[in-house]
Amino acid sequence: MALTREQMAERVGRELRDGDYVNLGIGIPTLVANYIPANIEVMLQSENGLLGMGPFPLDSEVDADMINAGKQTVTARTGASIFSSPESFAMIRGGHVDLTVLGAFEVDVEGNIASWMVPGKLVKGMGGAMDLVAGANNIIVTMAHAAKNGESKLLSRCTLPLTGRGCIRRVLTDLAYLEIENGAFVLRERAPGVTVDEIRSRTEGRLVVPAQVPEMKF
Amino acid sequence: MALTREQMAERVGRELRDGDYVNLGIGIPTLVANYIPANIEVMLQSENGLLGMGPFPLDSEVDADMINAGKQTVTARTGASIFSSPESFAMIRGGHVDLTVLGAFEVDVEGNIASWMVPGKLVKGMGGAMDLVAGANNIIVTMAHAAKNGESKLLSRCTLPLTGRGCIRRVLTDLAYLEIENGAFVLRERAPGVTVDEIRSRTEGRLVVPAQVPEMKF
Amino acid sequence: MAGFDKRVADYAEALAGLKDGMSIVAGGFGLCGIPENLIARIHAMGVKGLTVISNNCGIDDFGLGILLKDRQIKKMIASYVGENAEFERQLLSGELDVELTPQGTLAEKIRAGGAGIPAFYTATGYGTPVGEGKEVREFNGRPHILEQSITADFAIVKGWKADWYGNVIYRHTAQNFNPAAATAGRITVVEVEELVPPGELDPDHIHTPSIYVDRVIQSRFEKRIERRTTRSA
Amino acid sequence: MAGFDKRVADYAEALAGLKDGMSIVAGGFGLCGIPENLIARIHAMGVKGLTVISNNCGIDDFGLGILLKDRQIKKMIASYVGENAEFERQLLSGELDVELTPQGTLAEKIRAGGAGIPAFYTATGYGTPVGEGKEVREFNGRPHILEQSITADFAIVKGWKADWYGNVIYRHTAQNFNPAAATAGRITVVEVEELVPPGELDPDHIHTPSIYVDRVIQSRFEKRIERRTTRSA
Repeated sequence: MALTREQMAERVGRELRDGDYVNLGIGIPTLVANYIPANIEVMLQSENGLLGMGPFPLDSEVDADMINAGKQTVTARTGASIFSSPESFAMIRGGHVDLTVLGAFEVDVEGNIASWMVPGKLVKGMGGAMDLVAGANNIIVTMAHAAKNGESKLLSRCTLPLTGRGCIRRVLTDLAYLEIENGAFVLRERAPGVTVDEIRSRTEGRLVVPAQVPEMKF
Repeated sequence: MALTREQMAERVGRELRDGDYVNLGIGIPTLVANYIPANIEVMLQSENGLLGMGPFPLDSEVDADMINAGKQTVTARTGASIFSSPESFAMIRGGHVDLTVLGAFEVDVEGNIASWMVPGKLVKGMGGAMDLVAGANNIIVTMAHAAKNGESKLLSRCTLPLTGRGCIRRVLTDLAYLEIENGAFVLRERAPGVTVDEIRSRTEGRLVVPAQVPEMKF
Repeated sequence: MAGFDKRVADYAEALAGLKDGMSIVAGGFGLCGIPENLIARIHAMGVKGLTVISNNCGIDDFGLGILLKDRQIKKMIASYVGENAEFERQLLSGELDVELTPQGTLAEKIRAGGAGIPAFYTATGYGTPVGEGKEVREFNGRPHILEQSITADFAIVKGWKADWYGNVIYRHTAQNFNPAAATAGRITVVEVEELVPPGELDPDHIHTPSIYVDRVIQSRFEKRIERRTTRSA
Repeated sequence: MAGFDKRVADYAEALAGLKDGMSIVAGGFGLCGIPENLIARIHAMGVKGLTVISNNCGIDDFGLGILLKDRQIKKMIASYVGENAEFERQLLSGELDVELTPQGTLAEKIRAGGAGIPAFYTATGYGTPVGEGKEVREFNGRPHILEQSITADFAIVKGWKADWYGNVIYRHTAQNFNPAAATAGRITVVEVEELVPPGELDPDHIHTPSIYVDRVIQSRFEKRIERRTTRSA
């Protein structure tokens, strides 16, 4: 069965290392904050200028001057720091953020990513995503493996305007965890009960299937 | 008679306007702080990261963490701010400083200035001078009109390595106050008792002498 | 104005000199830390043909969105359209000239403008529509694009506290683009919640030194929240 | 090291990994805000062939001057030689490779290095020896030169207070180059006068956020004064 949004977040959470500074994008990436393994500590960076994002506030704590990059009210954890946008992107662009998790419309076998517009239809704007993909050493894309009509979002070449070129190495979809290597998606793990054939049928870009493709456990 | 260092500082002080942010270089420019006209307020910027430099400290106030760009101990005046070197030069390079006063070895009729090295003999380094001359809207150079051997320092072309090109418009020497316009030094004021002929004989670059050249009063 | 006292009497004086066709750089992220009263005054003035540089463009009925709705803005330089329906509509229909700019590049363009850096190279946007028509150069074996800095006729800034001289501090994440914007205006206007006499702010912890600021004014703020999100106790 | 606790036990651990031929960017202006104990430790380690990036090079018997005297430095990138006689002597004799860099350009090169900006244009130094061999380009009708950014193997930084996570604040003009240097080291080591538990520093007024810092250590400082200048009461 395809992973739920929560399972996707939980699976990404397993990639976190103790002491990581992590930027979580809007959507599923935001949920990763709920799945930080118990024995480690990570510090969340929000690109509007907060390092050390805490939980959502209690009703009594809500403060209009305290929001995250998704414009949600938040709190700061102990040891946080707050700074300007240029400083925030100095961290991001300068490669100081250890891990970035963000969503996408499409990725392809060259590590290209498209996430910010559908020409003529939808313009969200890139926000900080272009900076994040250009600056982070380590990026995990979380996305649906295929559209509702079955069309794959893991492509041999992105069709939408790019957010970044050649910058993605890891993708977690609702069906699989994959690494991008040498112009192909390498299938590393399957969602519980999802077959290699099903993943293959929903992957338009070249797929490499190792001898062993373990099932994820939750 | 040639101006004393104090008179030079006093004459420069008359160029200050109420509300000016001013950077004073090392040497005679530093003395200008003692000659701010009584009815106006200026804020002194020190490029090591202090806006709103106050007087030297009392013996009991000396603080190793509180120095000016000349490495002298200083104080901060009310309403001061203290910041990093990049921020300090953002102010300077960005043209936010209203007036800069600095010394020089040579200036020439094109507005070039040399102030930081004598090849093979002396290297002070440019410190912040190159940034100041490139960034300030308004610069006054204070310097001796001629060397001790009588050789002019107001030249048709600087002989020493430059600090900045085409950036100087006003020069105060111990003999005269001059403006640089259209490839010439225009003699605006004479030091008390100093003749036009004497100034002419000590000015190697082209000198323009208006019909009236008032004497400075102290 | 005598010396360094930059207080102005009212919003008319705060925005005196703002005219049709001018450019304005504004602080704020979403609705957080936006100069809401200055924006309302610009709306009331009815100036048109503005170029506005701001990460977002408010929402339909608050912040910069009110200028958009009444067609006071000719061109927007922003990173995020998000859920602002009118912004997206004007963009897609071509009524509004929009220069979508990555958030970090936008922040750095404004900072660089204030700092007298006319242009810089960044890897951000290389190989994307943002890089089209821009010079590409390799540094450290990686392609970068040349981005030019931004300055504006006016900067409008929302601070928390300022002194009469124009030293400003910001509160929490309402800082965001405000300090950069403050450096990049030919005329920089700051509105704050509390105006204090010089000497009350710690010189070591000023976010915006007074040299960047031309006018300060104290006001009250609605500080609308875009997405109130809470946890239960 | 567990989680974000970046405290180290001693100076040996603070500078572990520093080797011959490495580059070091150092905070400080004159003798103000210099990481004097880290420098002393580098002296004691005896590493050689260093490239040091610092506005000044200390004085003959204090600060970076002690590394210079014992020929541990191969190359200096600095803006001011000033009254350091040994620095001037090694420069003029050609024993030391020196890249004299305008102070503002140096500050911006280090900041840009930390911020992932590989190069920028500035008017500073155009038409002078600093501009020789560098690309010239006009912006706004004015010639500018292209300057490349600086990063280093190690950054050595002197703060006033830090928390265990590496959030740092500086005191007065001892700030200077320190925050920029802190961003530009592959390994950034900060020594402070007071180390406090996380939560004691105001998040709104951190000068160097913890993300830039790898190691922190508390120590005592001589804080020598170069030019004690006083007025009488």
